[in-house]
Order: sequence, then structure tokens, then C-alpha cells
Amino acid sequence: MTSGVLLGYCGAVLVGLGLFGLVTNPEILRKILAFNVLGNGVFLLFGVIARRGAAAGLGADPVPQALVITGIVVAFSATAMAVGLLVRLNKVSGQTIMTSDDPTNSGK
Amino acid sequence: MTYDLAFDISLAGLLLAIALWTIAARTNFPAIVLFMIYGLVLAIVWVRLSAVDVALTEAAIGGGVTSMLLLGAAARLQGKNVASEQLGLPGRLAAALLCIFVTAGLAYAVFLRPEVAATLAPMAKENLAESGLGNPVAGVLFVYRALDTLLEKVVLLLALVGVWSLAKDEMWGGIPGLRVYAQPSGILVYLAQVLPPIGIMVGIYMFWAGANYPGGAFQGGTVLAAMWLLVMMARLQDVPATSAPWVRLCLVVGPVAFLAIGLSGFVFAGSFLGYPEGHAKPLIIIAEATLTLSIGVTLALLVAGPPERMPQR
Amino acid sequence: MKIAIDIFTVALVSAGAFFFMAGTVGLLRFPDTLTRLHALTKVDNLGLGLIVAGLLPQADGLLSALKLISVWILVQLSGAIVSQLIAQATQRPGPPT
Amino acid sequence: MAPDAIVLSDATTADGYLLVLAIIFPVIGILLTLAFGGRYVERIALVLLLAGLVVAIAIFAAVLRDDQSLVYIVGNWKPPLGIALRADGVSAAMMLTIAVIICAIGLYARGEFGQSQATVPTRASYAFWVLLLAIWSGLNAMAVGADLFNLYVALELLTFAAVPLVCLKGYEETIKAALRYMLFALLGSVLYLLGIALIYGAYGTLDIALLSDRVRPEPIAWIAAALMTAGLLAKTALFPLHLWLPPAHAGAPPPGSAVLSALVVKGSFILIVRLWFDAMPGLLSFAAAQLLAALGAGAILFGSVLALRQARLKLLIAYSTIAQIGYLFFIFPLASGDSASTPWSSIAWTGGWLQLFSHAFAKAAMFMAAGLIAEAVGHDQIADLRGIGRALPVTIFAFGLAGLSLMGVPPSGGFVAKWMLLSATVMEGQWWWAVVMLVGGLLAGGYVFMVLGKALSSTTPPVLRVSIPRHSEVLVLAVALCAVLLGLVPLQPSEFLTIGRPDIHTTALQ
Amino acid sequence: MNAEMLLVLTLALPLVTLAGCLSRQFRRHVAVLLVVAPLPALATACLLADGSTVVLPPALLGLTLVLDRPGAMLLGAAALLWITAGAYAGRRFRGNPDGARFAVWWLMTLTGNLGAFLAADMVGFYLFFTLASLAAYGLVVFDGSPEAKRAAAIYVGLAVFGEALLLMAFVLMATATPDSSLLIGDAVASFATSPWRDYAMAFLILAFGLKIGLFPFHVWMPLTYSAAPIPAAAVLSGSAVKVGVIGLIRFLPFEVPMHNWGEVLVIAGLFSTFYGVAIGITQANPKTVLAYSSVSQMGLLAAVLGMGLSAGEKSAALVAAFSATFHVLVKGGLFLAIGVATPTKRGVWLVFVPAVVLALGLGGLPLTGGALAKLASKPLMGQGIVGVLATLSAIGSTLLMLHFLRRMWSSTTQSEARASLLPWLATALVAIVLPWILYSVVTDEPLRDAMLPKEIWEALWPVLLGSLASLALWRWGRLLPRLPAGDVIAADKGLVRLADASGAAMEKIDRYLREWPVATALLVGLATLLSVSASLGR
Repeated sequence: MTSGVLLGYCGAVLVGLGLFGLVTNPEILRKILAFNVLGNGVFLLFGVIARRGAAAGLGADPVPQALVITGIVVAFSATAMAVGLLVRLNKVSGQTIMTSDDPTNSGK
Repeated sequence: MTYDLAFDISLAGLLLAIALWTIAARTNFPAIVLFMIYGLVLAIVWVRLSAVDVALTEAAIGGGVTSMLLLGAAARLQGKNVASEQLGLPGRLAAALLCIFVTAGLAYAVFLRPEVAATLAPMAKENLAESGLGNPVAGVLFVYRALDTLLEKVVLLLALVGVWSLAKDEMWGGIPGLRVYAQPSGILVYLAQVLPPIGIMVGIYMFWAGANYPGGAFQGGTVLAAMWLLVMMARLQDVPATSAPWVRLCLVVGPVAFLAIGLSGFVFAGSFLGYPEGHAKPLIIIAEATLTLSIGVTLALLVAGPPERMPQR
Repeated sequence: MKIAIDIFTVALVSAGAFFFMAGTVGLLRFPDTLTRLHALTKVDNLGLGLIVAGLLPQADGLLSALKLISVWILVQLSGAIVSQLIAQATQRPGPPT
Repeated sequence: MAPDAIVLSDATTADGYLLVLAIIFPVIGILLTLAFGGRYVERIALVLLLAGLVVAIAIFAAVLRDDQSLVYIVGNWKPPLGIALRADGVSAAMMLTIAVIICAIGLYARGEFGQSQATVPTRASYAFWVLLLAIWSGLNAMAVGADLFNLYVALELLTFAAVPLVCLKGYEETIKAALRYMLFALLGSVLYLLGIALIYGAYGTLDIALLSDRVRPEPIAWIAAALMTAGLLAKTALFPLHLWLPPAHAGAPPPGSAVLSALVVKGSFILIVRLWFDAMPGLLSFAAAQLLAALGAGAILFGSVLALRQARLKLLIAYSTIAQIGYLFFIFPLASGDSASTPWSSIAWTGGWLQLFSHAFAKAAMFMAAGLIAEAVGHDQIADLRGIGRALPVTIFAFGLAGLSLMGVPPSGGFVAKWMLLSATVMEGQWWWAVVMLVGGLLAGGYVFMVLGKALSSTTPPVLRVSIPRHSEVLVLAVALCAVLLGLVPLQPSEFLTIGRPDIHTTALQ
Repeated sequence: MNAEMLLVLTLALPLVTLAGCLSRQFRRHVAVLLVVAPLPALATACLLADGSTVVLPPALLGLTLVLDRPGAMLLGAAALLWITAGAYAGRRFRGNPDGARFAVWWLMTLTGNLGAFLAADMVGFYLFFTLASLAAYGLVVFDGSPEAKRAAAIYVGLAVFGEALLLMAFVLMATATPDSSLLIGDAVASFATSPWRDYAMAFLILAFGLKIGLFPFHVWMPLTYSAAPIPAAAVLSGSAVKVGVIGLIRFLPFEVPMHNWGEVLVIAGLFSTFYGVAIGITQANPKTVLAYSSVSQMGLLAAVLGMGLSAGEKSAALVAAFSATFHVLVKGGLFLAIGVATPTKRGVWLVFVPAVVLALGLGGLPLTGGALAKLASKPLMGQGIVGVLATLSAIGSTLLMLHFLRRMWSSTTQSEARASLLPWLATALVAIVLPWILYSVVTDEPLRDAMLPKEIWEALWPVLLGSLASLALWRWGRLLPRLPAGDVIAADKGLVRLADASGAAMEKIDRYLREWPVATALLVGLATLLSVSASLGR
């Protein structure tokens, strides 16, 4: 198998790992971390596709690369916002984990 | 070839090992440190995929700023997690099975490759001349799919507004709660004095080179952001109030310039975000330059977090 | 002549690699933060230094040679400072997180 | 596979630039308010709301006049390399609905988030206006986007604007809700992105029109479509993926709840429809359509029953949103079309979209009314709303009208939509969905009367903390009346909603 | 003043009055206008019973209004009742702060009620039908007592259920109608060819049966009528119920004989006829007794229509409309009588004597509208078992009505003092006279046949038997069990508990589904499920 496919599988595994962390770890910060891992896995798949599309003297198809760059920035913004929310929540309630909530007393 | 493969295999192995560790680590702090290393290894992987632009972005944002953000958060969080919320073993096993299943599915999807690899590389290449750019990725970002880039700048700003909106009412427009050292050790100050000149140079070079070689506004802006944060943490410069006019100006100058160029396209190029013949490159350079500044400031402020104190006076 | 340079390179790089390994082992095996730092600094200074020195003759042209050196200097700088900061952090009570 | 450049025949149409303006106007507003440090934020927002409304009307008129969809090729770079914007009949109608509702909400919100001129606004009021503009930009981009990745960016724009809106009040519960919403939405968008990767890898384009030519029924397409759909369902909060919706929609400030419930959840729904009907025609198998509709049925039953059991008005409305979203998904089995007819010529196509529009108006009106009530009496405990009908007759009247539309009682858009969907079930011979719809209507009647019965009971009305300005009451009534006016559309497949749709039969590709 | 304008005005005037209620001053005095609102309807019914049509502009849903014979009869009678009851209500609520609230619901119900008699297209009919049913909620719940609330809740629940059934029926009919016409006529015409005729029929009969209170859907009637204020009870029992009757008249395809469905209707109808009597005689509250008599009478009507349907006999429509018309006035009148009955000399002469005539009229007392109705429906009922049962039902009705009179007499003490006698007397008078006028319209048999001794005797002996039976009831009545009003619905406590339990269960499930790990796992599982199902092909 080529290294491209290999790294593709690698990306698939990253997705699985990230998903697992996102689902199981109650710590919100770790969920955010896991989300980043998950995202990297997806980006890696893009990278593999880009590599697959190497042509016209380019080492890789530039379009997926551009998409990934955009994606990375979006993912960072998401992380920043989630972290902001987490820190605020922690300040308000001293929580660091995602509790199962009961909407009947949400808001006012 | 086989050497390459061997290298890739070990690289992938390392990456997965660190990732697994990050996910499985007991406490937050090691997990984040590992994540930082993970980001750097990932950058190497991107180089292996001959996507150097992405590698730079990943190293700068994924490895760098994100980890800074998370470290800052981890340091601020008080209170420990309740064990009762911990998912039981059967639940974790079920989740694990599910994730393995997903991984298998994706692996299968990767395995199914079309007989003809789908690519836009030739088109991107042949049309690149019009824009006068040398770096096809920059071409995609600022010429072919400029709308995405523009909107994603808005997303970035929106995230900042979102983070700011988490401030207390009375702190609105105040100074972000970036963790600055009360009495910074001389050594940090020293670093903050020595590194920025180099860093700023590197950042500017990155966006400048970005037109023709790997690099660009994101990467450059990120480096600038890192430098600025370093300076602020070392208290060589105070964290500015979010309502400071110059801050606001720096935030919007890039997107405004980009948008203005795009709108001018209506008139001069007959299309929104189109560039008139021959003037493409200078216009793009202007856009990128301003964007580099804006991105730098935005990222730094995102890391700095919501306003938490009011400026004295 | 070429042979000699290559031998020189191989020798220094492998020496550097040895220091890296030693440092890593130290990082894993040593009991507390300060001693681990001690191990790391060896990696930074000696290991990387040796490798850079070994690669210098292989560099094509002055520019890339300068790049190699600047890499080494930057790592020196940041390595030294960061280990300083970590050391100070150990003085403060309680670990981070 | 045909060479790329010549596949796409359509070029920028005469009024195509309007599509760009629809997306850009709100963006300009955001940048301006940031630049001015928030001064004049309300005025800037209101001016741009007006401008946006004009643009939306112009687009609607243009599509109606030319009887074809507007197209804009951004930067003259044709797909697959570049990005195209397209507005067919559905998009135009959608954008008009969005514009009207957003403007109404803008006027309504002046009470809560208004600002005395030229002063720096408070946190909440500044954030609200910016987020409202951002949501509008995102929704318009969703409506006209023709490129899957461009749509992804629009989707994120929407999410990033919606989440802070949820926790604008800053209470612990709302922050919790926002965090859940954020993380779940992120998971959704990652899945969507995954689908994009697979599609690009397989077909080398992300443009919907090109994709419809190239896509073939094969595993990679199925996996990609499934991943994207699942991701979008998470953002649409279709049962059983609704964990974030009730606390989020109930916790947001009233104007926020209105825009979230009426519009934001619809954004991702449009995308699901585009995916299955436009990008991958013929891929929607019977089983998949039944599955989607089954989830919709679950949403209707669970949402309605839980709405009946809520003690707080805003939560009741939020759960009713979950239920009403369910009806939308009947479009998939009922409008699936066959070799003889296109899906959009079917009555279910019209019915489904009408349900979307009328629910948007009705739900906006309901949340606005609930906001006025809560403002007037200081709480929204249904049990303590006895006699509020005397204190706020117009508001309760508006609430009642909206409720009738949800129940599907004539004359209202809800009734027409329900009638069409029901007759579609008869024609398609899928009576089981009819049963669900009727039961849903029954339960809707239950929770609407639960509120009205309390509000209209004869006991002396509660004392109002603050008096509600008449004009905002009238505004709510106006929005509710829009839902009623939709009841005037004839009970036949609408021509307008088929404008710009490909004339191919969905099975042609099989 | 041309026909179209008059037709439109019939509905416009109540609506305008309703709109007027937005102003506070108007609201204060609206109660007295309740008499005026139905006047155009009366005029319409008298002036143009010739099937004149008007099609409203699309802005008004493009509704089609038409006035045919049955519609005209019912419209006229209904209008009269609404006027008299309106006068009663106006007097009662003059100066009462609650008057406005009552008037709003009253006018909405009125509009829906009148509109249903005029609507010629399915959407319009559904609109008015729904308006009448839902607005009545406000009248039932009006006095806010716990009983009223319970009654209103049960009523509105069943009403909404009925609408759901009706909607389905209409959709089925509309789908089978060529060129997507929504006219009732076209829909009924294409019944024969409809592939869904049986489903449509089932839904129709269920929906309208629920409206006219066929067993077991009769439960709402006793609760509602005894809970509502007197004038409201009068119009609801007298007029609003007839929306169901007109529905059956309009939608049953009498051209196409449908034996099975006709028989279903006959059996259900006759059963409720006797069931109503059986339960009614155990009731103490005169309003409840009247309610059960409504159940019984409507059952008889259903039987008539059923016979017509199974025989494909078109005249059934007109006959049913005729006896329905009579019932409108009698039932409405008797409810008003309860309001004005006083144990004084004046009360005896001005209330009880006419009340006896009306009441026994329901039993078919000779020379009353009831007798004429029975006479007119005789050919339909035939000589068979159905005819016999119909005759026997007359005995039952007599018995029940005598029971009612007795209960009214003994409960006069709680009657509302000083209420005006005029509305009641007017209603009674019309109820006695009107049938004689309409009879010739309905059947072409000469009116004097009704005076033949044979006919008189045929009508008289059931009444006599019924009177004897009532004597027995008087004597041994206390041996009968005291059933609660609404008999079977008394089990609703159990239903409520069941519903509550299931609701709680769903709440639990919902809470579980909204756990983070569960939801995320579901999301991923859904993705896989979708990809599998997508691969299954069309």
C-alpha cells in the first residue's frame, strides 16, 4: 500500500479516537480536545485525497488543501468559543463536566 | 520508496500513539501538552502529504495557538469532576465498539478509490497565471474560492464577538482576562524581547512568500499573534481594552479591505471578488497584508478571552 | 574528499542521535522535574548541536547553512528559557491544572 | 466523466448580483458595528435590515418575473473550480420569509435591546444586533449556496451566531445549554465535512449541479450522503437528536428564541433537501426516505406529548418546535417522485415547504408573544397565567392564531400544508404517515388549548409589572397573521416552488 | 339588495360585530346586539331558498356559498333560535362585565354555525364546522366551575378528534375528485368511482356521528349542555348540533345506494335512540335529561338518513332536514323554558302548558311538528323492523319528555328569576306553527292527510303508552340506578391516569435520549443506519 492510503487509515483511526473521547469523557475540556483530534482526522482524509490528486506537476491537489486550511481556522474559532463558554460556566457554577441537564429550569 | 513507507509507518504509529495518549490521559494538563506535540507531529505528516501550506497552518494554529488556548483554560478551571458522571464500563465498551465500527467504515471509504483520481490540480494550475500568483493554494483561497475565505474571516470575527459576549455586563469593553505574570521573571522578559523581532519578521515573510511559496495570511497572522501574546504575558505591553479604537480598527481592516476589493470587482472586473486584468496580484497582496494583521489581532484576542477587568481611570 | 565529509557527517549525526536517545531515556526514567530538565538540556545543546554541525558540510550553499545554524540558535534560546520557566514553576507550590 | 469546464452551461444571470448583496449586506453591518466600537449599532442594524428586506423582495420579484432561477458565478470562476450562487423558487420564497421574520424580530427587539443613540451599547444589546445580522447572512448563504463547502462555511456562520444568542442572558443554565448546543453542532459539522471529503475524493467537485451529473449509486456516495445528512440532522434537532434544543430555545431571550426556533433550525433542513433532491437525485432509496420520515413521526409524537407536559410556556413552545420539525421530513417519502413525475411537481413538495414557511411565522409569533407575557408578568409558568387574556388580549389573540396554524385549522398555512401532505399520503398510499399527522394535530390542539384555556379563564387577570406597548403587541399579531395569510394559497402544487428545478426524473439516473 | 349580498351579509354581520369587540366602548354594549346579528340569516332563509350561489374572491379563500332547500330550512330555524336565545342572553348579560367575553364566543359560534349551513365547498365547510366546534368551547367553559372545565376539556378533546377525522375524510374525497375541484357536489358525485370510498365513508360517519352524539360519542352532550349557561345550552343543543346533520345531508351520496353503510348508520342511530331514553330517565337535572333526549332524537335522524342511504332515496335529505328543523326549535325552546320556569300561576300557564305541547311533540303528539315529521319519514322507514322500532321510539321519547317536564317542575326553584318570557314564547310559537308551513315543501302529499283520524290515531297511541310508562316511572322511578351524567365517560378518571402514566414514561425516555453519550451515540448510529438504508435501492 502507498503511504497515502496508510495515512488515510491513520486519519480514520484519529476520527474513531476523537469520537470516543467526545462521547465518553465527561470533562468538557477533554471533549473539546477530542473534537480537535476528530477534526484532524477528517482533515487528514482531505490531505490523502489531495495527495491522490497530485497532477500537473503539483505534489497535491490544491483545492482540498485550501479547504483544510479554512477548516482549521474554523475549528480554531470553534475551540476558542467552546473554551470561552467552558471557562464562563466554570466561573458561574464551578462545573468542569457536562452534567445531564433538566431543561425545566433553564433560562428564566 | 520502501524507506519512505517505513518512515510513514513509524510516523503514523507515533501520531496515533500520542493521539491515543491524549484521549486516554487521566488529567487535563498532560493531555494538552501531548496535544501540542501531537500537533507538531501532525505537521510533519502534512509535509509527507506534500501539503506544506497545511503543515505550516497546522503547526502554527493546531500545535501552537490552540494549545495555548487550552492551557490557559486548564489553568483557570477550578473544581474537580464528579466521578458519578463517569460513564460506566459497559457504556464505554459500547462507545468503543461504535467508534471502531466508524473507523472501519471510513477505512473502507478510503480503500474505495476511484479508478481515475478526481482532481482539480490541472485546472487550478492552468488558470493560476491569470492571477499572477505562484502558490496554487493561495490561488484557491484568494481567487477561485475567495468567497469561502471572506465568509470564514467573518466567522473568525463572529467567534470573537461570541467570546466577548460572555463577559460580565459591567466588564463590557474592558480588558481581556489573559493570564499575565504578576512579576514576570527576567528570563521570560528576555525571551519576549528577543523573540518578537525574529517572529514578526518570520510572520511577515510568511504572508509575503505566501503569494508564490507555501505560507500566507493565516500562518503569518498566527505567528504575529503568538508574538503579541508573548509580549503581553511578559507585561512588556498591557493587554488593550477590547473597546480600544485601534484594536477595533486592526480587527476589521483586513476583512474591510478584502470586501472592498471584492466589491470593486463589481465595477472593474465585472464580478464580485473578481480581479481586473493584471492587477490581481497587487490587490491580493494588499488583502493578504491587511488580513495578516487582522488575523493576528483576532487570534490573539480569542486566546486572551472575554473582558474581565476595566481599564483604570 | 566526499567520502571524508560523509564519514564526518555520519559520525556527528549518530553521536547527536545517541545524545537524543540518552536524553529521552533520562526524561522517562529520572525521578523529578529538575533532573528531567537536566537530561533535556543535553538533548538540546549537544544532540542538536552535533547533528547541525554534522549536517553543515552537506548543506548546499551558504543560505541553507545559515538556516541550519539559525535553527540551532533558536532552539537553544527557547530551550534554555523554557527550561528556566519550568524550573521556576517547580518552585511555586502545587502543579498546574 | 465529461470534461469539467463544459458541463456547466449556466452563467451569471441579469439580477444575479442580488444574491451577493443578500449575503454581504449583513456582513457590512457586522464590520461597521465592530469598527465603530458598537456606537449606532441599532441604527446600522435597522438600516441594513431594511436594505436586506428590499433585496429579498427584489430577488423574489426577479425569480417570479423571469420564471427561472438567479445564478451568480463568484469572480467569474465557474464551478468546479469556482463557486456559484443559485436562487430557485424555493430559495427565493425562503429568503423572503427570512427577511420578513428577521425584520419583524428586529423591530420587536428594540424594546429589549434598543439603545439611546450614539452611546456605547451594553453587552447584550451590542451582541444581539451583531448576531442577528450574522444569522441573516448565514441563512441567506444557506438559501443560495450551490457549493457544498461554501454551504459548510455558511452553516458554521449560522452556528457561531446562534450559540452566543442562546446564552446572552448569562445564567448558568443558559450557558450549559449553549455549550451542549455548541459541542453537538460541532460534531454535526465534522460529520458533514467528512461527507464533503468523500464526495470530493470520488467526484472531484462540490458544486451541486455538477455533482448531480456525476454522482452514481455506489457505496462511497451512500456513505458520504449518510454522514452529511446525520450531521445536518444534529443541527436541525430532529428527534432523537434534539438534546440541545429545549434548553437552548427556552433559555434564549425572546427575540433570540424566535429567530432560533423559526429560522435557524430550518437552515440545515434546506441543505438536507438540497443534498437528496438536487445534489444526489435518485439516491434517496425508499428505505432511507421511510427512515427519515419515521424520525419525523417520532419527533411529532414525542415533541407534542412533552409539550403537553411542560410547566413553562417557553419550554412548551420549544417542544412544539421539535414536533413541527417532524412534519418537514414527510417531504422525503411523499415527494420522492417517480419515473413519471419530478418530486417538485408533487403536492407534497409544496406542502412540505408551506409547512416550513407557516411554522416559521407561527413559531416566531408564539415566542414573541411568550416574550411579551413573560415581560408583563415576570414569569412564564403556564399555571399562573390565568386571565392574562384580559390583560393582553391582542397578544393572546396572536398566540391563538399561531396555535391554530400549528393545529392545522383553517384558514392558515398550517392547514394548507397539512391538507397537502395528507392528500400526498393518500396518493402515495402511505397512510401510516397520515395517522401520525392527525394524531399530531390532536396533540397540538391539546397544548394550544392548554395555554388558551388558562389565559382566557374568567378569573381576574394578574397584575402586570410593566405595561406592554401596544405597537409590539400589534407586531406580534402581524407576524401571526402572516401565518394565517399563507392559508390563502390554492390547494394545488405551486408553480413558483418548481422554478429553476431540474426537469429530470429522480429515477432517471438509476 | 341582491341575493349575493344577502348571502354574504349573513356571515358578514356577525363577523363585523365580532370585529367591533376590539373597541372597549363597543364591547360594553355588544350584549344587546346579539339579537341583531342573526337577522340577515333569517332574511336569507326566507327570501332565497332557491339554491342561489355566491363565490367569494380568492382573498376570502374563494369560498362558495349556496343555499339549497335543506340548508334554508335549517338556516331559518337556526337563525330564529339564535335570535330568541340572543335576546335572552342579551337581557341576562346586560351590564355584566363578563358579557363581552360571552358575546365574543357566542358570535364566533354563530358565524360557524350559520356558515356551515351555507358552505358549498369542503374547505369552507371545514372552516365553519371547526369554528363552530372550537368556539363553543368558550361557551361551555364560561362560568368557570370545575364541572364546566371538565366538560369543556372533554368536549374540545372530542371536537378536535372529530375535526381530524373530518379532515381525513375530506382529503380522501378531494383526492378522488377530478380536476381538483373542492365543491362538495363534485366530491359526492365522484364517490361512486372513488377508490377510497369506504375509508372516506367511515371517516365521514365517525366525524359527523361524533358531532350529533351517536353512541358512544354522545358522552360530551350531557356534560356540555348541563355545564353551559341556559342560552348557550339552547343554541348548542338546538342549532350547533345540526351542523352534523347538515354535514350528513350534504356529504352522504344518496344517488349511490350504499347498503352496508346505510345499515351501519341505521343500527347506530336506533341504538342511540333507545340508549338515550334509557339513560335519560335516570337523570335528575332537567338539562341533562334534555341532552339525553337530544342523543335519542339525533339517533332517529341518523336512522332516517341511513335508510335513505341504503335505499339510495334522495328525499331522505329533505325529510331529515324537516325533522331537524323542528328539533332545533323544540330543543332550543325547552332549554329556554328551564330558564324561565317559575312555580307561579303565570309560570304554569305561560311556561308549562306550551312546554308540554312542545315536549310531547317530540314524542309525535298529533297535530304537532313531531307528528308531521314522523309522517314524512314513514315511507322511508318502511313497514319492516326499522319502522316498528321507529314507532316504539316515539313511546320512549314521550316517556323521556314527561320525565323532563317533571324534573323541570321540581327544579323550578333554582330557575333564574325575572328572565323575560318573550324569547321562550316566541320560540314555542314558531315551533308549533312552522312545521305546518314547511310540510308541503317537504312532501308532495296533501297536508290534510295529517288530519285523517287514522293518522292521528297512529300518532296518538305511542304517546298514550308513553304516558302510562311515565306513570310507572313516577311510581317506581326511585328503583332505577342514578347514573352520572355522561354515563360511560365517568370512566375518564382512569383514562386520565393512564394518559398521565404514559406521558411520564415518555418524559423519562426523552430525558434518557437527551443524555450526552446517548445522543452522540445515536447520531453516529443514525449515520450508519442511513448509509445502509440508502444502499437498499428504491
